[in-house]
Amino acid sequence: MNTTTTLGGHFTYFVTIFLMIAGLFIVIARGNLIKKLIGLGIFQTSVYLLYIAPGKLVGGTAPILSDAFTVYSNPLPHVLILTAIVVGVATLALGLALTVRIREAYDSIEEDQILNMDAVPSRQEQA
Amino acid sequence: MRHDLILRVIAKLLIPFILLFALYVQFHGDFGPGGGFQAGVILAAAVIFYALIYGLADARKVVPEPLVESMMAIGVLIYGGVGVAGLLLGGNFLDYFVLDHDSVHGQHRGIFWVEVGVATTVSGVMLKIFYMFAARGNADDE
Amino acid sequence: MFTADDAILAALLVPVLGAIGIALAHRWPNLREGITLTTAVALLACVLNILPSVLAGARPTATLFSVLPGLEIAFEVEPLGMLFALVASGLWIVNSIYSIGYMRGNNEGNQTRFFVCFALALSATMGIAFSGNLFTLFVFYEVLTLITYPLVTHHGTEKARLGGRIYLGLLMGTSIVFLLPALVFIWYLTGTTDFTAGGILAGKLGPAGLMGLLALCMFGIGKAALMPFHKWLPSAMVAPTPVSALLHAVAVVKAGVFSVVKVIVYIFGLDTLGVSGTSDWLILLAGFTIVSASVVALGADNLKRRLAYSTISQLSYVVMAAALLAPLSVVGATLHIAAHALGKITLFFAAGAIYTAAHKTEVSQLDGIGRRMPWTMGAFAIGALSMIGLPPAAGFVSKWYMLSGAMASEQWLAVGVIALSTLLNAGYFLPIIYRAFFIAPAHDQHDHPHGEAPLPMVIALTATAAGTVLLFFLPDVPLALAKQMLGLGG
Amino acid sequence: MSLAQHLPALQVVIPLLAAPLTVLLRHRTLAFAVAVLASWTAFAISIALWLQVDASGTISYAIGNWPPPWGIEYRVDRLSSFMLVLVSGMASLVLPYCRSSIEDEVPQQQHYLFYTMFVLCLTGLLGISITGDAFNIFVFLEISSLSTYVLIALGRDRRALVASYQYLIMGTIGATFIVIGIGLLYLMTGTLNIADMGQRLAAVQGTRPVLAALAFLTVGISLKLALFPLHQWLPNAYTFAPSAVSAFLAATATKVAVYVLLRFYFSVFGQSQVFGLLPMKEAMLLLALAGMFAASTIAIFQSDLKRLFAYSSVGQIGYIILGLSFDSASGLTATILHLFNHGITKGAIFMLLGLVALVMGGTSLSRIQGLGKRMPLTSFGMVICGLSLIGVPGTAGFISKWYLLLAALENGQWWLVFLILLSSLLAVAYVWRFVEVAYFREPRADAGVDVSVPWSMGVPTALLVAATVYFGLSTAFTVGSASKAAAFLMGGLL
Repeated sequence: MNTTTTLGGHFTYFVTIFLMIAGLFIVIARGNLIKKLIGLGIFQTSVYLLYIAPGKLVGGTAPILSDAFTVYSNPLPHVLILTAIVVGVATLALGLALTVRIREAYDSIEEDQILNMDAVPSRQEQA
Repeated sequence: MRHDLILRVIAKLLIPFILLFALYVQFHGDFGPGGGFQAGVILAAAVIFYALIYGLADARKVVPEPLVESMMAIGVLIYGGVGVAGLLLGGNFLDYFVLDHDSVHGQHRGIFWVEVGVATTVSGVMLKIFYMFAARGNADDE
Repeated sequence: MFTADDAILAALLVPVLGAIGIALAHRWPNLREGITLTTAVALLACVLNILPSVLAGARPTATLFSVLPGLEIAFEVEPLGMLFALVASGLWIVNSIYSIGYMRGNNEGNQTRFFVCFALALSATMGIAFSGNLFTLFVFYEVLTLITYPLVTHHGTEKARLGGRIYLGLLMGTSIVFLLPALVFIWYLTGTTDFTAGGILAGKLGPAGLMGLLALCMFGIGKAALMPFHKWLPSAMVAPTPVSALLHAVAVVKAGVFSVVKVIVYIFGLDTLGVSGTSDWLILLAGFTIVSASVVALGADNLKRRLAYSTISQLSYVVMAAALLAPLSVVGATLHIAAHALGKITLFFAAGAIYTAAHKTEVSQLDGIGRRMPWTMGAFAIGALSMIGLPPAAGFVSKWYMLSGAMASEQWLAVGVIALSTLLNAGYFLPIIYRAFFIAPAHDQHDHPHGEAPLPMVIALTATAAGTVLLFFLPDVPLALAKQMLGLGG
Repeated sequence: MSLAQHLPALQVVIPLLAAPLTVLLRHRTLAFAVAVLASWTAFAISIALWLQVDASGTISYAIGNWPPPWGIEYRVDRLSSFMLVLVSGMASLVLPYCRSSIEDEVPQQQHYLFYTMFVLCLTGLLGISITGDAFNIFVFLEISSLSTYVLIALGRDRRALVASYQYLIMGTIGATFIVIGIGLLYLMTGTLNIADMGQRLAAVQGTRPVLAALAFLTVGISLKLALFPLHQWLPNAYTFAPSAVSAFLAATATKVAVYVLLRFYFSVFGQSQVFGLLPMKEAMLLLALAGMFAASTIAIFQSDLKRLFAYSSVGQIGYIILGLSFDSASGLTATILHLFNHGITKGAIFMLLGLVALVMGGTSLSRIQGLGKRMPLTSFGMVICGLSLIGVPGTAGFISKWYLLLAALENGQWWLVFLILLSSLLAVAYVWRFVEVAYFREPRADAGVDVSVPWSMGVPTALLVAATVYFGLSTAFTVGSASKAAAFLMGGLL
């Protein structure tokens, strides 16, 4: 990483925070189930960046032992994030699968419409 | 499915190479970039490609659904098997060192089988997801 | 060999076994009632088995298990508990006989549930009576509340449920919110909750702390019906009369005042409280409860309601007598537990008999009823005399001791309260007797001609009335127990 | 090399391998057998581990023989062994129960997948409890969460899908917050091993990234454990999930999340940092109280029993966090005790509700009128468990409440003693709603089918109800484990 603690030095952190907030905002503010999942994806992406960026050394190379190189990037974050990505993919797949089934059951993927639809039958059930 | 000749021919040409590439990525994973995860996805991509061109029903004949499900399970079992093998041979769980008389060989052997397991599961999962989503839309046609 | 220690556990177990037997025999009412009576007699036998050794100064003990260090379910029979157990188990027999007559006479539903819960309530009562520490007492206290809940709501009507809610809410609420923290605090201070002669709190707390803790205990024991937590008792009047008898005489309120006396004598210690003078407010509050409850009773037309408020006032006699901290008055308090039990159960039996035979519930309807039900009203009169504190009834003895204690400790306020309330008691009981015997029944009554209630009920109420008189002439056993409790010598 | 040495690995590996086996077998009876066998084995292992830890202290197991802190370490200490017993014990009771319970709640052809997901969920929860690696916690957390989402979505009602989706969104946000926290900690310490992290963190104590990590972790885990304002996912999820799933989740999922919180607070950050540098005590106290009162009050007004008890769970989590906020050994003991005691109580309640749903066809209050006559034993069990929720002596709930009160007294917070007890009165109110409807209303003519409760459901339920009473009377195991675990955590890294 750069030695200076300027805006440039913290560049990746700013991107990270931007993605984090943008993603979270989409999740909260959008009622469309698919858009929510997209927001969730963006939110998770910010974490990937958070892990990967500090592991990169300027001029460092992949950690494959060779006499030609002395500076290596930290490989551990990559491994971790590979796992996190897999988890993210699984979450996304599951989320989409649920969305498909919700659409089949409700004929809508708008959160407020779905909640409205359920509010009525539950009252009838009570009566 | 429409009979798109060009697509079909190109697909037939490409798919064997995709499969071969998957195997290359798989087995080269020990020494360079690659490994079971990527290989599994490429393997699945080949089948998905086939399904896109020849239709889901045909793809199901090539790689039937029960096989896909079994692949998911078998992969995990292979992975777990390696771990348990280490255990049985006197090491800790997932201990590669004891898989062969020489510890470096043991590591090779261990990582090889783990990668096989990963590839199997990943391609299984990818195909399963594809099948399930693809089948949903066409539920009426079938 | 069946030792006194075994008898403690037997006394707990016998009613439970009886309850199981009753439940199993639900198809054959006669067998079921037979089991109830057998169990009651067996229980009394168990309790009597312990009596000689306690009178001889022994303290039979039994420990079931330890929940936490210093917190165990343990039993120790001391004189006060012995007396309470004796009263409860003895009255259970009478009450069972009466219940059989009442439940059948009124065609009540769910009779099996009734008798099962009754038996279980007795087991819980034995647990309270024999408890060796405050924790055990608390556990069985809660069990008793829960077990009697189905009895209170026996009819299952909206009114019964409401009554049940108040009953449970007040009793459980006070015990959880006040008694439990007191229990935790006592354990936290001393590492034990054992009932120890002379108390366990000596020197552990300043006057303010002691006062707070005493308040927590007194209000926490909601069963003692100290105002302002007395409402559950009138609410529970929706229950069938035998249940009212159980609540008022056999178990529940007695468990309350028993706990009060026990906590004051064995947890706080008379000396500890006496030195700090922290129990004065309790005398005031109890005095207030006595007088105001009597006033309410004076205005109540419903007979059971009048009896309920009478109970509230009588209970506070016990609380006040205990709070006086004079040994004589504590003896009086102890005796009053027995005396009030016998007297009040007679009154309730009579009220139930009137309801069963004549279907009357209001005082104003009782004109001339003494001519039709001489036994019942005769017993009622004796019970009333005991409540007022006139000879030849047991109430006189206990009141005598309380009054002597109050005078000895120069608590003139207490003396005044006792005198005033005696007048009030007379004021609400004597008119009933007067109406029953000396006013001719109104002629335009459209009720059916009736005689006495079913025989089992009459037998029961006659027996308790006789007991009330007997206790006046022969108060030896309770007196011996009471004196032994305070170490005054047998 | 004896097998006993590998118990920590086997604890997770056996359910992990059982999961693909159930897929491979594709037959619901065989899958059921495998799952039950795996859970029972896991339970046996957890008991063996508990005994081992109790006798000789923390066990460390290096996966792949890579020594910690480089490799992944499985670490069984007093707290985690206690959690393992809870989780695997609940699984081994709930799994046999599943077979009849999901019979008509889940489509038949999905039964084997149900067991797969259940066993995976078990794997995840056991993994969280046993691992000594921070990132590994996240991975296992996601394994358990993902399988939980699926299990909830299997519910009969279409609202189960929405509930599952909402839980997925909330849960993923929570998990991502946790990874961010772990990432920040990794950046500051350069290690992922929890024990190592705890030691190295001393050098950078109180720096801003570390405090940020603390905040991220707290929020993330609080989402997972349904701390009061972050609890929205819980009522729907518990209400619409299949009964067996509700029972298992109620007993374990939030409890394991609390474990993660304790793990990070005491093993990584250390008590002084958590409670010294930030006003965590006050914050937790407020949130716990808010949860205790608000959620319990909401519970009173529910018309469906599952939802009622789901809200009650939120309230009870308040007690758990309240114990933590005391920052004292007895407070922590109360927390750990209540984890266990509330776990078994709520598990029993949801299992009983499963029986009710089976016979009466639903759990809404209007449907279960007269339950006391129709299902006397089940109703009686509900009353016992209800008493445990209230904290009546003789039940497990009393013991934890006792310690909670004791902790409040030690801190001299008298007002808190009364608040705790007042909130118990709210519990009386919602439990009594059930009692009145069950015992004082006549059964509805149309409700209920003529089925008897199969023994495979009745026996595990009865066992758990009995456990609720047993642990209220014999506390050697629970209080012993909890107080030792608390002492262990307060003592730092031993």
